[in-house]
Amino acid sequence: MDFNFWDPFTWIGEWLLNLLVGWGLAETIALTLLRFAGAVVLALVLLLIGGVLFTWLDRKLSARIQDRLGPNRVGPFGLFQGIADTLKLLTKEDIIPAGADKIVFNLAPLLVTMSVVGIWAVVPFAPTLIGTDLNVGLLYIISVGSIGTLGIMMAGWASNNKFALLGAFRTVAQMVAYEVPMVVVLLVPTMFTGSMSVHAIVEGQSSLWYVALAPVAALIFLTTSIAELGRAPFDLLEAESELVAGFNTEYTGIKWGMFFASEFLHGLTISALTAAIFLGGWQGPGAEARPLLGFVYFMIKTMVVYFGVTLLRFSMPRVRIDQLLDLNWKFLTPLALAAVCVTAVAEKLALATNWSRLGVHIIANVGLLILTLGALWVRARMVRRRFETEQMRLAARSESAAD
Amino acid sequence: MTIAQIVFLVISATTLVASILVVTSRKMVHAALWLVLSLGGVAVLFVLLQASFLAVVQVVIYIGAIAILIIFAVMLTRRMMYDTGSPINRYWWAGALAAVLLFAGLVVMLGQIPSITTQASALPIPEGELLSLLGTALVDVNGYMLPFEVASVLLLAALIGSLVVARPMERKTEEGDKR
Amino acid sequence: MIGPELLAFLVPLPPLLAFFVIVLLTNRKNRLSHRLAVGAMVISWAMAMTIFGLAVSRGDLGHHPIAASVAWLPMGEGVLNLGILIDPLNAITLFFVAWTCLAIFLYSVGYHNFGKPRDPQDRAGLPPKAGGIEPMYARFFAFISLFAFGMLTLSVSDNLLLLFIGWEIMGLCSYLLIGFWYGKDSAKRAMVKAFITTRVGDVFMLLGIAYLYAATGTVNYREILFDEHVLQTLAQMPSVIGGLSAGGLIGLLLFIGTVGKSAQWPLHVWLPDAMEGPTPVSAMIHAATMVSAGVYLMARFFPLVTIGWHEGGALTPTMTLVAVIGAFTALFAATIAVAQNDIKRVLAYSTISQLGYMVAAVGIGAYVAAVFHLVTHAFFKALLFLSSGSVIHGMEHGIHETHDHVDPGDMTNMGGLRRKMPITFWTFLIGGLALSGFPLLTAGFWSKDEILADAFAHGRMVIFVVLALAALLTAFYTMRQITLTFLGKPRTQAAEHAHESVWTMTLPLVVLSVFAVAAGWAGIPDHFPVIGGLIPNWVHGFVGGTLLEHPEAVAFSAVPLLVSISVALGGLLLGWLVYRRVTADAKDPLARLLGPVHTLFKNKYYFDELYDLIFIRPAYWLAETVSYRWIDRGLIDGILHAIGRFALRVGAFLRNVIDLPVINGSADMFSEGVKGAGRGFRVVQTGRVQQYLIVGLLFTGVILSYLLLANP
Amino acid sequence: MIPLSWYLIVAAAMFCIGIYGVLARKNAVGILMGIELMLAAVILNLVAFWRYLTPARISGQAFAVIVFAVAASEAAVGLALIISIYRRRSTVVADEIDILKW
Repeated sequence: MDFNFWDPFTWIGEWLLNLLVGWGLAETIALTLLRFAGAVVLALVLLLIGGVLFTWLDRKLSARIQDRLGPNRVGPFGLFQGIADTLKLLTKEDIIPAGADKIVFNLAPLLVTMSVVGIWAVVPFAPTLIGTDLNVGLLYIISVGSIGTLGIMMAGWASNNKFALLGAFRTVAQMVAYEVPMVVVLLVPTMFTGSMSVHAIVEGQSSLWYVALAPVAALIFLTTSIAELGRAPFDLLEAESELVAGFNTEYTGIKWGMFFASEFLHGLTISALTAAIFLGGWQGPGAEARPLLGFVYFMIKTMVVYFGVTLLRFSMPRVRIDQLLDLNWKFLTPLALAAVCVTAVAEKLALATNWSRLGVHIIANVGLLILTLGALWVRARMVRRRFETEQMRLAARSESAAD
Repeated sequence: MTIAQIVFLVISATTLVASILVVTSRKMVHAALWLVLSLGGVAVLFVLLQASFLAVVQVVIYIGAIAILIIFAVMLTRRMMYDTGSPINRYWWAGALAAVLLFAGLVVMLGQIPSITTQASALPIPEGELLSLLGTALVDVNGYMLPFEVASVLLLAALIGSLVVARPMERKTEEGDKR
Repeated sequence: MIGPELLAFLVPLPPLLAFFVIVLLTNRKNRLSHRLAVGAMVISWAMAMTIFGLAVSRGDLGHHPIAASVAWLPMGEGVLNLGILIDPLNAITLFFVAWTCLAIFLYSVGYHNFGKPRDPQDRAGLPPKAGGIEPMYARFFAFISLFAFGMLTLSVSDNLLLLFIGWEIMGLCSYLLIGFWYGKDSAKRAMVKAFITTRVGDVFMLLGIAYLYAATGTVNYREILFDEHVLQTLAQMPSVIGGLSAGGLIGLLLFIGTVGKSAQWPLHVWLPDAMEGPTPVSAMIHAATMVSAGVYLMARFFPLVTIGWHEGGALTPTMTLVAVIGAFTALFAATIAVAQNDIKRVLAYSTISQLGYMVAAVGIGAYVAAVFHLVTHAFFKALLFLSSGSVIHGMEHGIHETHDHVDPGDMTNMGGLRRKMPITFWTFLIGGLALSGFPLLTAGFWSKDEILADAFAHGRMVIFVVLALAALLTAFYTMRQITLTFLGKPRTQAAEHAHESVWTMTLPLVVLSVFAVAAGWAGIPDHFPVIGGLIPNWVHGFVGGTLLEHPEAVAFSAVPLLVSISVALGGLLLGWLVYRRVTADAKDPLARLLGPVHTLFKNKYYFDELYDLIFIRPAYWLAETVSYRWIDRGLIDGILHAIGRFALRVGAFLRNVIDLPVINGSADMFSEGVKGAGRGFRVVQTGRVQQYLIVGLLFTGVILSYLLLANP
Repeated sequence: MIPLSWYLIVAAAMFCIGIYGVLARKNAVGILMGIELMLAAVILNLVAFWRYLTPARISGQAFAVIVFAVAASEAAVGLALIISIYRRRSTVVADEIDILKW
C-alpha cells in the first residue's frame, strides 16, 4: 500500500500488520497485539505529551486567572516544568502507610489509570483511526468509567486513613449518582443515530452536530462529565480544605503521579467524548477524504472543550455535598429524563430534512429550558418564603422569650 | 487445544477461584473485591459467547453498581471493616455438604442432557445487529414487553423500597432537639 | 355558526357562569362578586338586545324564526333536542326580561348598601339593621344570577322541557331568595309556602308535558304549535276526562302550572308572603320573571289552550275556565289590595290582579293584548317594586336616624315623602299611573284598554264588567298608595328623616319609568281616534306573527275606551279623595266606610286560614296521629317487638343448649390442641435464615433426586 | 472449540459456591454476595444456552437482561435492609438477627 500523506494511520496499521504476519503470526492475534500496542502508544503519547504540555498550559492559564506568573523557571516560559515534575515524582520515596492493605493500595492507582486509558479504545480520532468500533461504545465508556470509581474506592479504603475514606465515600456517592443522568442523557445521541457505536455517532453528525439538536442534553452531559471527573466545582472528593487531599492523601511518588495523570487524562477524555458525541468529532470540511485533517479537527474541538472546562474549574466555587447531590437527583436526573422524552417526541414530529429537525429540536429544547427555569423560579420562591417565615417565627419566639 | 479453549480455561479458573475467595475471605472488603474479579470473569465469558452487550451491562451493573454498593455497605457498617473471628457460622459444614451434593447432582444431571456436547454454530445474525434485535424484542408486544415492563416496575419498587427502608428515622429527635 | 343562533344559545350562559364563579370562588369578595354578576348580566343584555334587533329587522319572523338545536338527550328511539327559538313572543319576552333583569341587578347593588362598612351586629340570614352592607352580599348576587339564567333559558328555549328546566330553576331560586333572610321565621315560612304551593301547579304542568309528549312524541314548540295537522289531531283526540279533547286537557294541565307560577286563585297565597325577601327579589319574582313565566306559558301555548276555537267563535271549556279564573283573580286580588297597609303587599296583590288580567285575556282569545300587557306590566311593576324598595330603604334610613322603631314598609307610617325622595316619588307616580291605566300617556292604559276592548268587542260582557271593576279598584288602591306614601305630611319621625337613595337604585328607576311610559306607544290601536295611526301599531303586527293565523285587530269601539278612561280617572280621584287627609293614628277611612267587608278584605278572605284548616291541619293530623301514633308506633313497632321477643327466646335456647356445651367445647378442645402443637413445634423456628435455607435446600434435593432417579 | 458443557459446569460450580456462601457466611453482606454469585451463574447459563441452542431467537439474552434488573433490585433492597438492621441492632451477623423466632 502506498503512503498517503492524508491518511497515515491506515498505512502504519497495514505496514505493522504485514510485518507481524510476515513474522509468522496468525492475523487475528496480530490484530489483537496491534490494538494493545496502539492503546499503549496512545496512552504513553497522551500521558507524556499531554501530561507534560497540557499541564503547563493548564498551570499557565490558572496562573493568569489568579493573577500570577505560573511556571517560568524550567526551560523557555517554564515549558519543561512538567518534565521536571515527572522526574521528581519518579524519584520520590514510595511510602506505604502502616496498616494499609498493601495489594489493594498498590492496585488502586493502576485501576484508575487503566479505566481512563481504556476509554480511549473507542474514541474515534479520525475516520480511520479508532481503537475498536464497539457497537456498544457508549455503554462501554460508562462501564470502564465505573471501574475508575472502584479504583478510587479501593484507594480510599486501603489507605487506612479516615480522610481518605471520607473522600472515597464522597466519590462513590458523587460518581454513582452522576452516572444516572449521564447514562440517561447518552440515550439522546443514541436515539439520533440508532446506534451506540461512537464511530457511528460521529458519522451521524456529518450534516448537523448534535449539540445543535440537543443543547440541553449536551449541557447535561458536560456537567455530569465534570462531576464524574471530580473537578471544580464538583471536586468534593479531594476538597483540600476539608479532607486534606481526599482519597489520595496517603499516596506518594509515582503512584500519586498516576492519580494525577489519570485525573488529567480523564479531563482530556471527557473533552474528547463531548467533542465526539456532541460536536461532530472529526467531522469538518474535507475530513472524510483526508483523515489527518479530521484528526486535527477533532483535536481542536477537544481542546476547545478542555479549556472551557478548565476555565470553569478556575472560576467556580466548590459546591457543598448536599447541594451536589440535590443538583443531581432533583435537577439533572429529571431534566435528563425530560430531555430524552422531549427529544424522542421532537424526533418523531420532525421531517427528515435538516432544517426541520433543527427547528423542531431547538423549539423543543428552548421550551424545555423555559419550563425548567420556571420550575426553578417557583421552587426558589417557595424556599425563600419558607425561609422568611422561619425567620419571622424565630424572631417572634426570641421576642417572646425576651419578654 | 485451541486458543479459545485456553482463554476459556484461564478465565473460568480465575472466575471460580475468585468466587471461592468471595465466600471464604475473612475481610469483607476483600471478598467484595474478589466478587468484582469473579463477575468480571463472567463478563469475559460473555464476550466469548459473543454477547458483548451483556458483557458491558455486566460490568456496568455488577461492577459499576452492585459491587460498589456492596463495598459502600461494608464501609457504612463500620464494625465489619475490622473483621474479627471466623467468617463462617457453625453450620458451615452443612452448607458445604449441600453445595457439594448439589454440584454433584447438577453434573450428573448435565451428563443426561443429550445436547450437552453441542458445539457453537456460527451466529445466524451478524453480531452488530444482535443489539437492535434485543432492543426490539424487549419492547415488542409479541416479544418480551411484559417481562421487561414488570422488571422495570420491580426496579422502581426496589428503588422506593430501599429508600424507605434505609432512611434514618431521626426526624423526631431533631424536632425534639429544636424544642 | 357564529350568528344569531349561537348568540341565542349564549344568552343565558353568562349569569350561570357568574353564579358558579361567585359560589365557588369569589363569595368572599363583595365587589368582585357584584361586578361579575352585573357584568354577566350586561353581557347577556347586550346579546339579548342584539338578538332582539336582528329579530325585529327580519321580516316575517313568525314563520321564519331564528331557530337552532343540538342533540342532547337520547331517549329510547328518539333524541331530545336542546334548542333555541327566537320567534316574536320569545324575542319580546327576551327584551323585557333582559331590561328588567339588568335594572334589578344594578338596583341590588345599591339596595344591599354596597360601599357601607359591615355592621358587626348584623348576622347572616337577617336583614342588615343599621344600613350596613348585607352580610351575604355575594350570595345574593349568585342567586339572582342563577335566577336570571333560569328566566333567560326559558325565554330562548324552543321546547317545553327546557322551559320546564328554567321554570324549576326559578322555583328553586325563588325558594332560596324569598328565604334569603332565613333568620326571620316569617321568611322561612314564606319560602316553604312558596315552594310547596308552586309545586302543586308544577306537578300538573309536568303531567301536561308528559301527556303532550305521549300524544305527539315531541316537546318542541314549533313541531306542535305550528303544525295544523298535529293541532287537529290533538283537538280531535278524546281525553281521559269526558267532554275535553286531549289538547284541551293538556292546555288545562299547563294552565294549572300557570296558576301556580303566576299566583292565580286558588294558588295565589304564596305570592304576598314572598314579600319577605329583599325588594329586588320581589321585583324579580313579581314583575320580570317568575310570574311572567306563567303568563308566558299561556301565551306560548295559546294555540293549544284555545284548541278548537276560532276567532269570533264560542269559547271552549278550557278557555272559559281560564277566562273565569283570570277575571275572578283580577277582581278578587284587587279587593284585597285595597285593604292592605304594607306597601309591597299592596303591590303583590296588584300583581296577582294584573296577572289575572292577562290570564283572562288569554282566556277570551285576546292573544296580542295579553302579551302586550305582559310586557308593559313587567316594566311598570318592576318599576313600582323597585320604587317601593327605595321608599322602604329611605324609611329604614329614617328609622336608623331617629330610632323611631316603626315598620318601614307600612304605608300608614309614611306620608309626605315626595319632598324627601323626589326621584322615587316621580318614578313611583309614573309606575302607579301606568298601573292604574292613566289615559293616553301611560303604557298600562294602552295594554289594559286593549284587553277591555277585546272583551267588549266579542261580547264577553261578564268578563268585561269584572275586569272594568278590577281596573277601578286598581286605580283606587294605586292612588291610595301614592297618597298615603308620598302626599300629605309625614306621619312619623322616620318618614320625616327619610332621604333619597343612591344612584345605583335611582338610575334603574328612571330607565324603567321611561319604558313604563313609552312601551305602550308601540301598541296604540290603528283605529284609535285622533292619535291612532300616528305611530304604527307595531306590537300587534309583531306579536301577532307568533301565531299560525295572524289575529285580527278588534274594531274600535267607544264604549270600552270610555269605560277604561272613566274607571282609571275615577279610581284615581276616589283614592285621592278618600286618603288625602289621613292623620297619624287615624283608622283607615275605607274601614269606616265598608265595615266588616273591609275586615274580610284585610284578612284576604281568610284564605290562609282556610288552607290551614283544610290542608295543613289534616296533613299534620294524618302525619302525627295516623302515621306516627297508630301505624308506626302501634302496628309496625308492635310487630317488630313481638318478633324481637321471639328471637330473644330462640337465641337463649340455642345458646344454653347447643352453643355453650357443644360448639364452644369442641372449639376449645381444638384450640388447646393447636396450642400444644405450637408449643411442641416452636423449637424448629430458630429465626436463622441460613438454617431455613439448608432445610429448604435439602428438601428440594430430595424431591429433585426422587424425580431424577425414579423416572429418568 | 468449547462445548456447551464447559460453560454449564462453570456455571454450576459458581452456583454451588454461591450457595455455600449463602449458607455458610456469618455476615449478611457476605450472604448477599453469595446470592450475587448465584445470579451471575444463572445469567451465564441463560446466555450459554442461548448461544448454543437457540442463537436465532433472542430470548436468552432478553431474560438475561431481566435477571440483571432483578439482581440490581435485589442488591439495592438487600443492602438497604442490612443497613437498616445495622442501624437498629448494630450487627450484621445473620445469626444474631433472629428476633423472628418463637
